[in-house]
Amino acid sequence: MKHGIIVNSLIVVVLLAAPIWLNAYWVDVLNSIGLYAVLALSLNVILGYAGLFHMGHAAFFAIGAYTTAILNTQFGIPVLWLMPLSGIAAGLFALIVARPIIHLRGDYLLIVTIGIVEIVRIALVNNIFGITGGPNGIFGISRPNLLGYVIRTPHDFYYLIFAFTAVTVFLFHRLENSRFGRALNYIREDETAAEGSGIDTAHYKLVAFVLGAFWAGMAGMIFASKMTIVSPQSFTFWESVIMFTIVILGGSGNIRGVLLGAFLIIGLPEVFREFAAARMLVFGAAMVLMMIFRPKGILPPLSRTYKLKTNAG
Amino acid sequence: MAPDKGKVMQLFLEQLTNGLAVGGIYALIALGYTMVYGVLKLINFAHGDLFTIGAYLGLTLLLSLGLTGHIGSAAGILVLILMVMGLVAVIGALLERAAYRPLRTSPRLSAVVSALGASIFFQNAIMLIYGARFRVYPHDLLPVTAISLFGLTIPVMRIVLFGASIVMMTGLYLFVQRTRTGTAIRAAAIDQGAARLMGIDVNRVIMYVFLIGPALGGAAGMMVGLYYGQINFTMGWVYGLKAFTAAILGGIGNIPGAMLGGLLLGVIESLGATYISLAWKDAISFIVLILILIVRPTGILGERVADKV
Amino acid sequence: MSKHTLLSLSDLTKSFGGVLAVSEVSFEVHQGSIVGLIGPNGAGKTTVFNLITGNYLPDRGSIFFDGRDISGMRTNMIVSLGIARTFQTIRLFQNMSALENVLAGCHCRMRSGIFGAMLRLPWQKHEEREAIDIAAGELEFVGLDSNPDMAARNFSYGNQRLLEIARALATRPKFLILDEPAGGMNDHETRSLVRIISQIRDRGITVLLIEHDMNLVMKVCEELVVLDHGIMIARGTPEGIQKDQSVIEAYLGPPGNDEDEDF
Amino acid sequence: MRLRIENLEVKYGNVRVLKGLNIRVEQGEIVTILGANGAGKSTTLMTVSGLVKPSGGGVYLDDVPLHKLEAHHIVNLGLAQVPEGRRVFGTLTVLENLRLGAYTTVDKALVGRNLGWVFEMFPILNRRSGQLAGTLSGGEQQMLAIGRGLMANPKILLLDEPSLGLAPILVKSIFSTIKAINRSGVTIVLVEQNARLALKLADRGYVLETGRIVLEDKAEALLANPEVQNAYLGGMH
Repeated sequence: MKHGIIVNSLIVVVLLAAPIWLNAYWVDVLNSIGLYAVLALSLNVILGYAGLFHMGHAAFFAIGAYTTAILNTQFGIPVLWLMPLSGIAAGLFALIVARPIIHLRGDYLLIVTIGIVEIVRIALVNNIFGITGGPNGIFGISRPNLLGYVIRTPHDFYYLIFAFTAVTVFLFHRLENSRFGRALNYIREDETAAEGSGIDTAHYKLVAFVLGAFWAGMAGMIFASKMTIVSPQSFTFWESVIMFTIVILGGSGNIRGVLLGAFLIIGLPEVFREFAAARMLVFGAAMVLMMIFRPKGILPPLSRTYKLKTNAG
Repeated sequence: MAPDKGKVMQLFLEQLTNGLAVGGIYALIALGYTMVYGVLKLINFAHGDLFTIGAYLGLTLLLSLGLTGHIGSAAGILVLILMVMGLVAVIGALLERAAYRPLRTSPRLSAVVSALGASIFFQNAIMLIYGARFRVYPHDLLPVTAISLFGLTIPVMRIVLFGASIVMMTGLYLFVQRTRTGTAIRAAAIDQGAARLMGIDVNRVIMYVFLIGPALGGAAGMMVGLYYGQINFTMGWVYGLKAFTAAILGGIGNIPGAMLGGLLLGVIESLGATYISLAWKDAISFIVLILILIVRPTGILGERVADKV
Repeated sequence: MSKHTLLSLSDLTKSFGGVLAVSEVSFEVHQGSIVGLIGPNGAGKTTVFNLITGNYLPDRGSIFFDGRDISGMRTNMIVSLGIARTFQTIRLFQNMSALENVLAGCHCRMRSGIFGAMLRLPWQKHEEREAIDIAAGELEFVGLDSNPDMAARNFSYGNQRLLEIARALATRPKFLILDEPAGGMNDHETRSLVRIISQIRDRGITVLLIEHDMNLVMKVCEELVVLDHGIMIARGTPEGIQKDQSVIEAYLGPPGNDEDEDF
Repeated sequence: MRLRIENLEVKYGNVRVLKGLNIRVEQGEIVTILGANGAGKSTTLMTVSGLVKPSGGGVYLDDVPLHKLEAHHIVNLGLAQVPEGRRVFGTLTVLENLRLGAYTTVDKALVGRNLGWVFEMFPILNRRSGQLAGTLSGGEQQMLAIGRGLMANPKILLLDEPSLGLAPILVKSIFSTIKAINRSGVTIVLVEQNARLALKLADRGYVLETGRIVLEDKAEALLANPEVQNAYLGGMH
């Protein structure tokens, strides 16, 4: 236990100090890793904790990013104000689309969520309601303004994203070890038994979707203000696959695993940039090999232990 | 003002035949999904890329053989399609051995991820070999003529394409319905344990499925190259997802269902693009898919299965 | 002992694909009793259980629990009203610890949600603490308190069955349904199961059980209901049922004169 | 041909389902395996057929170690099973189901002869040969399952609960058929919960309790043994 705290603090200190030695390019890579980590953590609620095969997370991300983009460029609302709003928009969208499909099992759910992400992308390309800007998207989104300080450079964003990731990890860790988190785990392990133990499985599955979407929506706001431009190309099915893969390869259901997954899947290809062409080939093969030799991911979840009352007798 | 009825009808028939031609291609690909799903309960995400491989192998063979002249080409193309089918079939069987067989007893999610990995692998392998840009099929191989029927002009290519897919589907249907091996495939899809008690080597059946499905998918890939003239290394995703939709539409695991679903989806998409919105063409199939799954999760020809508690 | 009727089934009927699994079954269970539901394989016993717990919807008939019509209600609602069950094929959360399995039962008596999880207010901590105590208590009750952190899959077959019982008890039920609790248990385990079932009744919980181990059934049950081919063929005390010719036939086959029985 | 099950042990995960089983079946016999639910009867048959691999001990057909063979090779050696719950292929026709039973038989004339034999035994199957198996009644499905097993031309036929869910009149006719099959030279291993009927039919019987054999005797002796009834209905106090 003590050992873990020391290692964790060390990692945090290194991460906090990292931008001091890194140039803008590498800080930006870290920013990507951070954003994907948040996205993957939010997907992890649905896929890892509740075991729902959801491959359309990019759709929720997109709704959040576009909410920020539209409200900021049309009405001039500061982007940081839009963070909860973007989350709510994505959460509402999840509520609407997930409700009729929540009872679908495994593969069917997977394919429908893929369908949703494609429909959303096509809707964005087609300038739905005349507000998404079509294939070119929306540009000119303002930077976050924190008490008069404008967050602009990769280094600035690094600390914003780092803070957001840290809060996410803290809250999701609490979530994992709670009545709510356990309920999702029960559903993942055996839905019938969960229902038979008095858990409203349909309700919890829906809440998992809404919560995951809410968080992805908030991440969408950060993405929009960091890029200052959003366009449909950023929210393809491929993005969903990357988030899905981070969770599965890192260790589905384990926060550390998901964080490590984000580092490996977003970071490693950058490290091996000179082999740009072949890296995705290796990536695909690695996915196959991982499933054969380490199907629960690099860091599978540890079992939780509880302190029992120590009354002898 | 009365609309010009003749023109309206002509547009409709034009789109209907186009839809059937494209639907035939969807159906050929859908058969691969549905057969694999039937026996292994696995969405073979890499199937769409086997289709792409078919398209690229077809291009390579066409270019290397240097076919010229229409008559010679027609026969040559037939031979080439058969060669492509054989090659893609072998790749399909190898895929099963390498990426799926080791996961036969694992949770289904593992196999799905493995399939995704295989798909990424294939896609990037194609890109490394052929490049990321669109490649163009030689377009002077077949006569670019059209025939007139009741005042309607239909490109010959469209008829050939539709005919070829019907021939292949009929062949598969007869094989599966009439032969001993075909019956074994159907039996293994219903109950693997009982099939083994009959003395059926289920591993061998699975290998057959991974030979037949990819062969049809590879043929469909080459047909797309011939019909549209250009191919791209990512085209397997789009076609694959649509074909999978077609398989679900018809009732996944059900072979006639995949054929019906494919043709239906082709027609819905073609008519939808014309009468609703061209821009939303690619979304139509997914909307259909979602509606189907909400209303009738087992598809048109699929059967309802009661959950056992 | 009060004669209050806790559960009453009337004309309960369910068919699957045209085959009648349960046909017009009616019986009552009195509060505080231990009732056995027996019958040969395929008699429809588990189907009756699944109808009571809302896993299946009845085609006809009604189910009243504690004076309330519960037919057509969702399973989780039925559980929170006070009916808990175990499964014929063990359905534990195999990769989770014994304690967490039992905590699942506590779930329906707790309130905290997402915000509670994130904020961890004092009342929520207290609730969690209480749930853990209850779960630990139930583990102790069935005699599995030595390894609360061990994953369910690592328990022996017999202990997995006990773990399921502990999970069901953690829902604070008035009525407990046990589906073949002794299945796969050895003699020793079965004996302690008999003791546990009696103790459950002593806690004021009414028990309805399906069991093939007739020694156990005869020992613990005060009343038996016998099903065959979905029809209730007999009902009565264990002694009466053991002598009931129709029951003996249902189990062992029709008697027939040994000599002219020629296949 | 003689079937020997020696010290057979089977585990599902951590659970020991069979704990050192010994059973032998001589040529031409009808041997029944009795026991309550979960005693391990079906697991025993599935292990003989090669669908379940043992963790210890073995199954031998004469001197061939069946536990080292794949299921489809075992069928080829003349050992067929009619599984519990019939497991007919519901969306295939009756005829297709029967032909699948003869999947390993190359000799077409033999398949034809066996088909004739099965149709003679169960004329209803002939009348329904074009119908989907899933549309048959329970009794007809059981006949189909037995007929399908016979199509493999087995020397040993394993039957798992052929009376399950059938009306008594049908059970009787199924059992007479089993007797007739045995008279034609097929060795029968019968797993049954209907103990009295099974023991009347069988030459010898074994009683299983939680993965162990607790009784083994001639059928008549078991029929008279009160302990068998106890295993099902419990002892009288």
